[in-house]
Amino acid sequence: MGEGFTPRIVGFLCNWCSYAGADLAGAAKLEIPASLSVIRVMCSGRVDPVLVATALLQGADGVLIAGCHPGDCHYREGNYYARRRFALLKKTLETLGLDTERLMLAWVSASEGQRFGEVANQFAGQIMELGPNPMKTKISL
Amino acid sequence: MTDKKENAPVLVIGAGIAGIEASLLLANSGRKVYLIEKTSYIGGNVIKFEEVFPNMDCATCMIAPKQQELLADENIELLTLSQVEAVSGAAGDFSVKIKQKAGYIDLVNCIGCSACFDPCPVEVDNEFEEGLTKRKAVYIPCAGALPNVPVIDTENCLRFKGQDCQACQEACAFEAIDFNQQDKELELKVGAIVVATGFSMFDINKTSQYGYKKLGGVYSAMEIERICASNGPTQGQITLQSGEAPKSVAIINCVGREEKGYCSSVCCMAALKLCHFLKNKLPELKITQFYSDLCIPGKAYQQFYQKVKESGVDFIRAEVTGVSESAKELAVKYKTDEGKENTLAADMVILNPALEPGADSAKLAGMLNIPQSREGFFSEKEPDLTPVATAQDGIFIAGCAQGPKDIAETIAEAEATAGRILSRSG
Amino acid sequence: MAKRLGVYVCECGTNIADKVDIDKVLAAVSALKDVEVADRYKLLCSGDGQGYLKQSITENGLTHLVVAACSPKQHETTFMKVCEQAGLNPYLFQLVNIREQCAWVTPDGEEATDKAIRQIRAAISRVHYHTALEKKGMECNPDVLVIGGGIAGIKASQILAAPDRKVYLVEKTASLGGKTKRFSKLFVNMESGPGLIAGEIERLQKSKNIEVLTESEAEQILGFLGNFEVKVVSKAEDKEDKEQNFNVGAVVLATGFELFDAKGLPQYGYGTLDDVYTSLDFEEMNLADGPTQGKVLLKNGQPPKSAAIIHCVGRAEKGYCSKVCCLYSFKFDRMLQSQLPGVKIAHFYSDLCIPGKANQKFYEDTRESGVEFVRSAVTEIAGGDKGLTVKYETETGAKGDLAVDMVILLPAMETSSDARKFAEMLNIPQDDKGFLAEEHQLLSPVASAVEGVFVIGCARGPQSIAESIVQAEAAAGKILSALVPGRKLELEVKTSQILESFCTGCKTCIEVCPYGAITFDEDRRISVVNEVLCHGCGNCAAACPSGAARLKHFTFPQIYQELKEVLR
Amino acid sequence: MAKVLKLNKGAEQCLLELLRFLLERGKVKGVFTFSKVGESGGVAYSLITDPAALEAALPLFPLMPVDAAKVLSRLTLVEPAAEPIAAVVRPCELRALTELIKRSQGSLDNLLLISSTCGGVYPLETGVNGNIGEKLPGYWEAVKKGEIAADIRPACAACEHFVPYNADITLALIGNKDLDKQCLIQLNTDKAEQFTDGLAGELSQGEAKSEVVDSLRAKRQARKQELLDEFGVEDSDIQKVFEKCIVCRNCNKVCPVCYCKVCFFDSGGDEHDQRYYETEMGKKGYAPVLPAPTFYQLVRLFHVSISCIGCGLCGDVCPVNIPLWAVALKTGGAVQNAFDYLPGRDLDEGLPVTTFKPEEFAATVD
Amino acid sequence: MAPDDKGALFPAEGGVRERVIAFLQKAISQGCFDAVLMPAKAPGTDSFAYSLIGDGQLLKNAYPLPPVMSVQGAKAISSLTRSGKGKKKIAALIRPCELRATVELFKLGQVDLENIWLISIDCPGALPLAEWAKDPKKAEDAFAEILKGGPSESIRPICQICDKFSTTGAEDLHIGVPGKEASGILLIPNSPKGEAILDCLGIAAGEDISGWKDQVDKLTGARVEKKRQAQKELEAKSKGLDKLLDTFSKCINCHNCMRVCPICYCRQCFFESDNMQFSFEDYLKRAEAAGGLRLPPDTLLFHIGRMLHMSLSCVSCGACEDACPTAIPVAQVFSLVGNRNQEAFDYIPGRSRDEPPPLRVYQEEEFEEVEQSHAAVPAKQEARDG
Repeated sequence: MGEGFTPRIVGFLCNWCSYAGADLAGAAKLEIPASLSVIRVMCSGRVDPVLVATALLQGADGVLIAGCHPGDCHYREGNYYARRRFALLKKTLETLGLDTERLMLAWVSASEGQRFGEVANQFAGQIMELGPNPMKTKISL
Repeated sequence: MTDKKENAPVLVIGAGIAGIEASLLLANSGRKVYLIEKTSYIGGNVIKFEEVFPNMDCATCMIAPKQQELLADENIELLTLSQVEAVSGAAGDFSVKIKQKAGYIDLVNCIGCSACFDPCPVEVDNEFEEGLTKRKAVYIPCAGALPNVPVIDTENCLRFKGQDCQACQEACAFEAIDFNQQDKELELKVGAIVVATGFSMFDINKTSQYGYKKLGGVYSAMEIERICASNGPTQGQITLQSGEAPKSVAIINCVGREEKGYCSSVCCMAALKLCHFLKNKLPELKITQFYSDLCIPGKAYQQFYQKVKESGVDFIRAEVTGVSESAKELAVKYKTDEGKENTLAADMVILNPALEPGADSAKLAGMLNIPQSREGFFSEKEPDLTPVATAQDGIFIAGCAQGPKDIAETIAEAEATAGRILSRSG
Repeated sequence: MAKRLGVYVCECGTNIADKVDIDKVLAAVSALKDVEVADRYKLLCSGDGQGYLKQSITENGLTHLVVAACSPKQHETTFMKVCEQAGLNPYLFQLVNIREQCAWVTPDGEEATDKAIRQIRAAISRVHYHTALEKKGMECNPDVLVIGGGIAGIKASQILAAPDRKVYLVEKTASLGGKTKRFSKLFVNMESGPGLIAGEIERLQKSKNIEVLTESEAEQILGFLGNFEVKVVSKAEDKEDKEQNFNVGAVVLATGFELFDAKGLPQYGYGTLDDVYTSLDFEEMNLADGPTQGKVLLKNGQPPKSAAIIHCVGRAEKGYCSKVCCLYSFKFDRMLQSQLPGVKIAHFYSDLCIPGKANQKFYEDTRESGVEFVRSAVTEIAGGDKGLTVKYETETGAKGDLAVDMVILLPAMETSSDARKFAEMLNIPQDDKGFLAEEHQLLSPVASAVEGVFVIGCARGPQSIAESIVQAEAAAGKILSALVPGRKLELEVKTSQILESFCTGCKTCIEVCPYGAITFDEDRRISVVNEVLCHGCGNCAAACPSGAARLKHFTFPQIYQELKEVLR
Repeated sequence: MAKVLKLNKGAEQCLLELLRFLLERGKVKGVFTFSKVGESGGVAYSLITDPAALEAALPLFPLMPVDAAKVLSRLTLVEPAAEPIAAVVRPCELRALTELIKRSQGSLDNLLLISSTCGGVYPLETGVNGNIGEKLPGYWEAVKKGEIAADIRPACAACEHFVPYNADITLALIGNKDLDKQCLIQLNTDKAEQFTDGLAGELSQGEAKSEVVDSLRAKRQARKQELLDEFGVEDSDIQKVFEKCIVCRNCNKVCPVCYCKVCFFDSGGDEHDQRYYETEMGKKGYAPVLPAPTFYQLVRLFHVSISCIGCGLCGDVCPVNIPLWAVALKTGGAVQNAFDYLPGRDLDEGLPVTTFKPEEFAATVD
Repeated sequence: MAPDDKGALFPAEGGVRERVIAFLQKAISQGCFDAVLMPAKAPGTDSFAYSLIGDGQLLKNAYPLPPVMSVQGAKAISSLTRSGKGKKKIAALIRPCELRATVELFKLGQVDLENIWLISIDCPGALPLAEWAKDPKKAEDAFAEILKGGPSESIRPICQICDKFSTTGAEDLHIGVPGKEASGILLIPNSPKGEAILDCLGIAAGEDISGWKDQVDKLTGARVEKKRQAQKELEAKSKGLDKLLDTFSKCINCHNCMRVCPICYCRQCFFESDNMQFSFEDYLKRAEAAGGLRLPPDTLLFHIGRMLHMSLSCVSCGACEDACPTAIPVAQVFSLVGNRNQEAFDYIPGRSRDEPPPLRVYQEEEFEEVEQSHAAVPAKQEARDG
């Protein structure tokens, strides 16, 4: 682990697929980075970009949004809207020159415990490489 | 009808999707439901699939909320490891004897933490995984199986073979392992019975020409379903025994159709689904399908077929006469309608077998006193007019117990049995 | 009133306790704001554990509860029940998953402990912002409107009708029976279609609880599950229009099918050549009350000596297999053979689709009776002095001709023209083929996207009679299960709400709601959530820029409270 | 009788020392003060918790981009401060805060209020253009002498309440000739004494009084009249004054005593349908369409003038440079005189609009 | 996008203002519409306010192109129609950016266009509000020169890079201002409503307008290039966290940019709602995390949040920048973000009344580049216990 950096990553997981997938990763005793804290929402479509922007500006080193695969949304189409909103957020931050690598949108189904582990580890690895979110220490935010 | 009869409990046999759906509807209306299942888990065959046609829905995601709803429903009493022993009485007043095998796990104490698996010294083939992985003698069939309760397999458990092993018991922090449990006999009074015992796969071992279980690289469709499954033996990685990904696959349809004498309705679509899935995972994979007639009824199915075809899958209308090993690959010999013979090389062969009635169908039919069709499925009272009723008043059938069918039809039949049972119009 | 929080950490035997230093957790959280009790227990989900929790809630006068244990998928409902028993609103409770998503996935004990502390702190912060939510029930009407008096509609009505449940069966034409009554024989068992229908209509008429409205159409249906307002207008030819208004709890659409118009494919000569018939024409011909009194005759009055049956007419145009044509074509073979011994029949087909356990035998028997099956595409039906010529081309490109007296086309089945009307009236999506779409193609095949509206039979795709009946019974099953007379409909608790004073009426929430659960109040110019239809996904809450749309139990402040703590 | 603590340091240094003392000794958890933010010369109020961050603090910087009362209200609206905080605010901000507290828009619990006699601030525009630095020497000279510094905002030049009410600690700046070398910290409350206990300095009884303060007050009163005349608020047509108003309502947004959750003008209260406008048009041949500036401004004055403390922010942010501060000053003065009410003077002084006397204002009724 | 290359020449004399007023007067006198909604000077003042004018004579006080955009016209149309439509036929004469904002508000249910005829006009830009506020007379004179084709450096920076200053395609009628030599204005209909005006005036849209169009296209091209340049410079100045904070460092959180924004239609801004009301403890903890916390906090969150809410509909009208008391180039930054976001969603705000706002719809296959696909995940991790 690099220079004592303990990232703070927040994962918004949809109740039906990704949260179940994360539980399954638990049941399989996979290793998930402790830096990832999960916030359960009913649908990835509930995660509005302002919420994600708030997380980032308040110093989250990474924000993961995970939901059902397209077509599998428990609420029919919430994940499609989630993706649109995520695209908007990403483009906005990119245009402003802010880190978009700190954001990830992934589809993880209820049976993909393994995949959840992979996504979580990959993302945490990515964040370790990026280092701390500079917004953490900005008084002027 | 008496009020008592109208509100009598219902017995549902089989906790696949048909049994689950029927139970949920009946319970929601206020009926008490006994749902009996011979295995230790619910979800039947569907939970073995990674994705289902035609929308490639994730099967677990689809079923899990229903499973959870079922387990939480206070009107439903789930009896796993249970089978019907005897039935007497008539509609509105059946008396059913159930035998519930001991699982040797105290359901109140067990929290499903799986700490008992590791210490178990026994390793046997995992049937749920089509024998592609091993399991212990105390086990759950796969991660995420519901209810999340292990079971001890007395056939393989050392203790039940007379040895003094209590490794699992020692590992359990909750005193949940109870070797003294006994099989139980229950007598249920019910007003109606739903038979939802599902299907089995035609035993490919009955054929010899395809080299099944003899040649590496020859798989049954169900084995491939598990290999595709993200919670399966390879976590969804498509590999040959060598550990490498296949480069070419031949799918052989209608295996056992001639022997069984009927079209199993769903296999063409299931094969197309596998093509879709494999192409997604391995875009370079060369896939060839051998078929005689494409049976893709349903408004959305042809479109699916076209999409698969456009993704680069070859379709050859021919009879496969044999599969043999040549050099590093497999050779699929086939004969077209016109009688031309040819050979195709592939490093993986998938056999897509017919669906047949569950193994215990005859026994159950006898106990319930309902006729079976000549193919061994349970018979409807009048095939046109009462498709989910049987010759026995008060006994209904749903899903593949009646004949091969897809998930939508199965669910519709399950709902129809609920409709018939809840109807007060007689 | 001051808040009094209880925080309980479950050891889960060794599952949590082995990894997470629970004492350290308790020390870290017990001094947090309003925390009255912080304690550990061996196994909270056990009977003893639940009893302990209940007692602790009461004794400490707790106003909010946080339990750190396993996944909410495992025991959220368990602990919510404990809350209820202890007189605490179950929504003033938060479960923290420190087993599946902490103890089990974090190898390092210290890290696991820190993570647990963070997550529990987050829950404590969040629970401060919880509000008590109450379960609501809604009175509902158990009556049902069935549209379409074909076999599906008839069966649905029969099974639904009961002394405490009235069924309105609305049929556009003057008589019940739909297409089935025009089929002289039905596959596989060759029973009589009119006979079957007559029996069913008789049963129907015996029921005092079914009101049959023929020559009638539903002009307006407004509402939602448990409460639809229906306007039906009866337009009998010799009578004045009669309008009827009533309420029902559910609607069943059984609007049936029509055939693909074979005139659209001139190469088959339908409408231009004599003795080219569609399957429905042929059915008519076989009816005792049909144009030829049930005799199969050519235009010239002679019986045909040979016939060609052309499969899949319009299949390519429609883009789907109509499922039943192969099977009823074998029925046609028998109908021809029984009237015209020695008649030569040839089928032109590409793939035989004969799913189902009994159907292959039906086919094999046909084949054994001498009927010829030619796997090829028909390129043209040509007319001539001596009859018709079927020109065809096989899959390998070989071409051939066959002279026949009669040609029967098997056109694809389409949804009836009424489907669109009702799709629009009820806001039900249609698929690209025009069929009414299911709520979920596999899991919910007879429900539509609009709760309380069901689609059965050929309105949702080509079906056999048996399948149509299954679906009729299935819709009945869903309705009987959901709408029990005298019982209130239980509503989702965690629904969205629109804060009236903040809503500017931009309708964004309405557009993104997958359930049509939000409507617009034109007078107040604001959106309104229908709690019967809301499933609580929160899509509207994420889409509303001003925060007027809020999802109960997942509000911005609630999620924010969790967020800021896990980031700390 | 108050106590005075004398430190032999420049005023700003002295104040910083006090703040550092409070933070480092753990007497307060945070310090609310004006500060540099970021690396690029931005200035704003900050809540500083790390003594090291005090390096950037500019507690006496003569600029007021927002009213501290509004910020302190926001900080303590949901719940009072749970930990002690020292807040350095200007006299007018303190008055505004008092008005807000009277309306339950925050809490003074755990706040240690530090203020000073105030020389005024520069216009926001000056701050934005960044040339305040050049003006500072002149500013402090004026403070020492008790004069009105050149170029400060007219609202400040006209302000006569530059000695804080209700501060726990008051820095005596006006008239302190040795401002660069020594500073007098007047401890007005027991709380102030407790918090400063242990701070090295020369303690004496009494008040840091100066005749210069009174003379400055007189100068400002005179200037006020001049300015009101100059900006033409005194006699001119009110419609003319508000003529350019674009009803952006930024004056209400920045106003420290505008505290409504949803402003009347956001609630739809002033909305009309098209027919209304059509009728209006019918009368004169034309009808302005947006809320009429005069209506808006009058409603605003009606709502706030009783509590207007003349901070002048409204004029500072007006995108069309309407001298709103002058209007507010005049109207506020008149209304407050009529009720004999001085906003922000005393927390216990009840709001005139929530009380009445049966016999008053008889003359206003025909 | 542009209407057919045909328009009608409405013959009139004088400056642009006089010609347009002549057209409006004639249209009113012939009953083509009952009233006009447009900026006008209230009698005896120097200020421009959107007014509903039904008396043709009073149109002499009207300014189709006032020197400043003191109120965004979309807001005026919204004020007029939002609470309920009237009976009269009203022509709203507004600048193209105001028109585009109107179309966006229409989609958001904030205007009712049933009885409104939208008329846009070739726009030379507007002067900064602050310049005008300092000396209205001087500004008016300067702008008069610009209208005559004089040097335009004094128009607002955002107007200088505006490439949508002419017809947008969503108006009923566009007024083209042809070259100096022409003796009138071009009336270019773009809807049946627009055509009805020409019919009513008894003139046919037979004029070849290619000359005017070339002139528009040429300027558009130049503006596109200028915008590209300007945005590049802006990006160099404000991209990245530190520069961004720098750009917004003077923000006093007054939210005036939001107040004047025509697209910000919420009754209560999310960022002023109780959703953004945090506890003292929360603020203190945040301060402790960084050593300090700027107050009022969340200024950048406000701006980014606002971009997330309105940038897809941002028409770069510049009202925000005009209203900013601390001279932050907020319109330029928002316009940049708006442009990029709009490109990503293939959406041009105000281009069409039928195009749904991007966040209300979706396609099943799109934006797959933003999601973590199966393929992108590297080799699987071994289960720890075996």
